[in-house]
Amino acid sequence: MSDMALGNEHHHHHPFLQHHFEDLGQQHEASTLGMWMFLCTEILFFGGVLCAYWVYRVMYPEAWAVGAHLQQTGWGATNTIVLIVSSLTMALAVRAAQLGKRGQQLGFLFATLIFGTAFLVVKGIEYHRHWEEGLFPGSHFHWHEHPELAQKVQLFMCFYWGMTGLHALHMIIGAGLLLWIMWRAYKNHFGPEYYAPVEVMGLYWHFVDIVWIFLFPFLYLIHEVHHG
Amino acid sequence: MMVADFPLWPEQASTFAKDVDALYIFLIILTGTVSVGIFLTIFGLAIKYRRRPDNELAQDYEPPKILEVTWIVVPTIIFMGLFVWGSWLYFHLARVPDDALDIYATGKQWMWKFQHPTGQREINTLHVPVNRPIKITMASEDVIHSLFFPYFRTKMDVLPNRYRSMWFQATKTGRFHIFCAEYCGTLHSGMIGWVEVMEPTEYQKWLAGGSEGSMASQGEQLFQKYACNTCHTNDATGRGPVLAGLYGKDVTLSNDTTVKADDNYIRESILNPQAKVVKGFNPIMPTFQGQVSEDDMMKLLAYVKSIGQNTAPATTPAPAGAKGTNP
Amino acid sequence: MTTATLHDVRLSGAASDRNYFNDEYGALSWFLTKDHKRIAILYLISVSVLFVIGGFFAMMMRIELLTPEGDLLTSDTYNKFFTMHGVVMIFFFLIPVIPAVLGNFLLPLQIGAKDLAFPKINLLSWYLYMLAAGIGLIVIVTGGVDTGWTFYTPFSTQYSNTHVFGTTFAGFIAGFSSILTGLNFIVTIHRMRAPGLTWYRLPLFVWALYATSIVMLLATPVLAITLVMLMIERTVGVGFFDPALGGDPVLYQHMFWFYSHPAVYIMILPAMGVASDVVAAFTRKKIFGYRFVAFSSLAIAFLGFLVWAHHLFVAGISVYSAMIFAFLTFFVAVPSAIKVFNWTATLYKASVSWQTPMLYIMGFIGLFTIGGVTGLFLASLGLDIHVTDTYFVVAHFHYVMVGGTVMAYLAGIHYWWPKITGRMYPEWWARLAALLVFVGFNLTFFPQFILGYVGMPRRYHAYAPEFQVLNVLSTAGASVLAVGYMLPIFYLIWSIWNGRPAGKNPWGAVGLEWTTSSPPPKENFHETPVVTWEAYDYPGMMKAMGETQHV
Amino acid sequence: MADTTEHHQLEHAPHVHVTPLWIYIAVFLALAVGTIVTYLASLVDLGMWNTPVALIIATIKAVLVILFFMHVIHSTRLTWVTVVGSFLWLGILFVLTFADYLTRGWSLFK
Ligand code: HEA
Ligand code: HEA
Ligand code: HEC
Ligand code: CUA
Ligand SMILES: [Cu+2]
Repeated sequence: MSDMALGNEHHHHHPFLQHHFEDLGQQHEASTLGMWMFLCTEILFFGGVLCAYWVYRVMYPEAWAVGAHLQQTGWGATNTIVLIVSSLTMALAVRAAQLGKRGQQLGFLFATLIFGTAFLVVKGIEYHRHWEEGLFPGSHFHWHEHPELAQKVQLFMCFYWGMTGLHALHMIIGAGLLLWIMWRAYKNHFGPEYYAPVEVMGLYWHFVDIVWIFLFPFLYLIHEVHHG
Repeated sequence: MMVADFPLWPEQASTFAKDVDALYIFLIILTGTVSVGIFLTIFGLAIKYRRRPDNELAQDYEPPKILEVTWIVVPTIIFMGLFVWGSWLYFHLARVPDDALDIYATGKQWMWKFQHPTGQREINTLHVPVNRPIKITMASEDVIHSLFFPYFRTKMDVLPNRYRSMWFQATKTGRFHIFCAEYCGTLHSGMIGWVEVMEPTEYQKWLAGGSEGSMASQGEQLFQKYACNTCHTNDATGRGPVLAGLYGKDVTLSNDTTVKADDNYIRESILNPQAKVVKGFNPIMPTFQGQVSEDDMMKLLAYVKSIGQNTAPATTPAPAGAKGTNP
Repeated sequence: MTTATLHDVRLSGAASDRNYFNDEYGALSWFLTKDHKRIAILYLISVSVLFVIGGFFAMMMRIELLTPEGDLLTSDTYNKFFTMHGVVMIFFFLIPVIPAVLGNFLLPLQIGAKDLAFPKINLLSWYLYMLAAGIGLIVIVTGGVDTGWTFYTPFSTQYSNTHVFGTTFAGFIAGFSSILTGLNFIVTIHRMRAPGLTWYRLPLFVWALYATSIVMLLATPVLAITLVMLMIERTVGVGFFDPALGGDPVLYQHMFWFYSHPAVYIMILPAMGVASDVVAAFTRKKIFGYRFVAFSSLAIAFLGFLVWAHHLFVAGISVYSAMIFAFLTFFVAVPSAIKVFNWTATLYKASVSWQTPMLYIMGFIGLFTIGGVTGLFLASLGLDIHVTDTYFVVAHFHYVMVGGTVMAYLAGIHYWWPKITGRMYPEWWARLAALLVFVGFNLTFFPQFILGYVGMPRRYHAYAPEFQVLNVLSTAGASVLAVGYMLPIFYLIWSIWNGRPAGKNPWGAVGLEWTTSSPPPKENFHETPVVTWEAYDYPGMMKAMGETQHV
Repeated sequence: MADTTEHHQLEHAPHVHVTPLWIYIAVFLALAVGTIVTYLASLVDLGMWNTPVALIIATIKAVLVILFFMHVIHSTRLTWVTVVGSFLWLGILFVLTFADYLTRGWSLFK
């Protein structure tokens, strides 16, 4: 087969160069662009439910404020910080890959995994509490402090569970991908020439972080609307 | 039977019908000309320049670029005209005349229930007087339906979560189809009925027959049955605001915004009182969600409306019969 | 370094003996293939099967509608049939058909690449599609679903007792298949073009696929999340659109149409791309106003996102927003008009061949125009109030989807059949089928415009007797149409073994796909092509060919 | 958009741009501070400004992550277009949906 159309000599056949690409540069650009395209769809995926959330927030401001006050802000803030740290370690893992430092890379990936898991554990604790308190929408929703707001608060809780659940699902998928990347890093697959998978993993992870950056104020920190 | 009954055009039986038909005819002529023109051009050119031994090659010719501009600009202008015309009709239909006769409709799998302010109720048939604007206020008890009067050229979706209103003015007496136009389950195609357009005097006669009292007076009874009157008294001594004179006015809420006390506001005040709390009152009114059926809700609404116009509770209905006729 | 140049773009001898078809043998070599051409064949077979299933439901409905009474099917069965007809035809046939079959096969060939950027993801798309279609089929055989293809709440969440969950889940998965296809196409077009192949040298089919992919990427996720919300509401019992909690069913409709209106452009844009390529090839001319046609695809893709609520004019949106949406709707018609006029102008002083693909495309332009201009009727607010949810709408969308997309698909499959299989289809039969489809189609759907204006609502199992004559005409037309669709299935299969060998370039068409052998070899080109000519450089090709050569 | 010049760039192995460590640390600190400020702002009554403030801070945080952690700041124009485009599309969804909800109460002048 002839790759000579572009006639560049210095590229030896890298083991991870796929047959249909001309060179690693093209392959790298294609993978990152592909992930960006995927993130576009993710933005609209979360954006859809966010739009519904805002429609109702504008309709039922009181219920939304009450709903947010049912959350424990401490846990939410902790989780925000945890996730930001994991984003930092992820970014550093990509950097280590670029520099070809395998040990560092593994360490940072592992740290990312740990923080990601910590996030999920905290979320689990919150879920457990909500479940116990009867804050899961449906037949066993009990929450009577303001009976007249109960329905709309339930609506809020639909969004709470739906949005955080979707986010948590993304975290779980991310954790799975991390394990796979760690395995490849362990096998010493990555280096300055070829680190696209780590980079792409990073893009995904940071995106999931961004989603939470918005979810936190939207679900935990709604300031009460004051009546005159 | 087949041939005898083979309409190609629906009868025009409302003031609105001829306006809609005018736009329709205009569009047929316009788009018909354009489409036929394009068809003929394609066939003409394809025949004229068909591939023959002396025409194996296309000629190296590009039509002038000005054509491109023309067929961008001209359609755009035509389209804007269509937009204005269509919107004008739509706006016209959205604005219910003030003197319209009130009728209430409920959609329910799979029937239409109508109530007249004087209390008559009917199912799948609607009696209305000719030459008089009719306003239909409607809600659904279950899924979305759509009340469709083809011969009046109007329809509107009926929603389970709020009141909507539509209007028409029939111009012909007779029987005309009512269809449900939004798919609503098994018997969607059976959710049909007839509108009987009558002379005003006939209509008054019809109204006089069998009724359980006006909607407003039935609403008044419900007002007692649901114990609304324990809080909403006729003077300012109750725990709730006085409802007399409320309908159609602006209400100041506890967050200092104002809302108009229209159908949906009253409905919401009953189903979800805390959504909008009146300034100066405590949010103590209980919700009646799940207790008041759509039918009863409309009666309560009719009652609140009736005491909105004249401050005294309506005992005698203020029938909105045809002008100048005596029941 | 040898390069393919214009001089190779001419008729040449027998197919080379090694091609993607006989490169490997065995079922696994197909089910695990990463070759975009083989994946296109997998899609071709699967969408065809689903088309026949969708068509079966259509025929049963048409037979039921012969008489006003509901006599053949019960009303529940009828409701399930139109729902499954719509779901199958839209999600499992029309959305994938041109991109996943023709696009998959031709995109890398037309841009001189060895494959799509992500071959494994391409295969994954097919598996997701099959999973979705499989769930859809299970739903069909275990009792079906009756919500209409639009799944409006609260009927779908609280009232229907059919397989709403399974169907929406299938739609959700099919959505991901579509997203991945779009993603793959965009990256491929950006990153894999052959040297010299600049944007303005791309065939218009590639431009159309690019615009389509943008819509797939940005609209489909909103459908996905909406269906997730619907599924949650249905399983948990309360949820996002539930009126009892203060939810708003109209919000569901907004979110559904945010996807589903752009989705109609997912269906029509690739068809327009096929039309451009076929018109150029069968007139031997460069498409008039190439850049206008190219950019009008992008304009449609963009404007298509701004108009969704024209499906909600009577549904309970505010009067002012209805006016905004109506206004924007008219703008999306402008780029469509550009295309129609430019195709027509291309015929002027051309060398028009009346072979089957061109026949279909002439039908396409005419029928799409009728479908499109009746869309203008619907966009005219005051008129839509009367015709919405009647057979007028049914006629409108069959004109654009069947008269438009299906006709263009048939044009494309005939045009590229020699490239795909290396064989010619039988021209006489193909012309006959094209004629039957055209006549049958108009007979089926034109009466429905009248029917709609007279007032027959859609999704009606039984109807008022005065509507019968028009319904009988429509059913008669559908039978002709069914025969018209059956013919290609037979003669195309027949031609795989018995057709005349096609050679590299049977039409004398310009384009990289015609420079490689038919069927193409596994890696598409024996050498990476270098492009030095404009798109549709028929004048150049003709000069290069020198003396005319009979085709 | 991509054109032929892109291909020249691609002839080589990936163009590695290694971000200095301090930038990552600085961005991280900014994000942490942002989180704290959001939290504190939600406790004080800013009248109608509570929601906009929360939104603005969240947006700034997101932009920092996108620019630095996700390396958009050194990316091709195509990446920029992609990022900006997807938010633009989200904007379409919001603006046109709210065009309905916010005008439902408007009166129809007679
Ligand atoms: C391939 C699919 C496809 C395409 C391309 C279109 C294209 C268009 N559609 Fe259609 N539409 C559907 C599929 C499609 N539609 C479906 C499936 C439904 C119903 C869904 C359901 O409810 O189940 C629907 C419903 C639908 C409605 C809602 C009807 C209702 O439910 O009340 C409306 C309203 O505005 C509409 C409008 C338009 C317009 C303005 C266009 C425009 O894009 C058309 C533009 C093209 C042209 C205009 C023709 C070419 C132009 C010229 C030749 C110019 C010259 C003309 C003049 C100067 C007049 N469509
Ligand atoms: C791609 C989209 C697509 C396609 C191709 C078609 C094709 C056809 N459609 Fe469909 N249609 C829709 C999309 C489509 N439709 C949608 C979205 C709806 C709305 C659903 C809803 O309301 O939810 C709809 C609704 C719809 C209705 C309205 C139902 C109602 O509202 O009550 C009708 C009625 O006539 C109809 C008829 C037909 C016919 C006769 C064909 C014909 O063109 C089909 C002809 C094809 C074949 C027959 C298959 C090939 C034939 C063979 C292989 C021969 C062997 C088979 C037999 C003879 C049984 N369709
Ligand atoms: C326990 C006392 C109580 C009962 C019982 C009660 N209400 Fe009320 N209602 C109130 C109070 C207090 C308000 C004002 C605060 C608010 O808006 O919630 C109110 C407000 C209203 C309003 C809005 C009035 C305005 O001025 O804007 C309407 C309409 C209304 N009620 C109707 C009813 C109807 C109909 C019933 C019976 C089905 C009923 N209420 C039963 C206490 C009550
Ligand atoms: Cu009620 Cu259809
Ligand atoms: Cu549309």
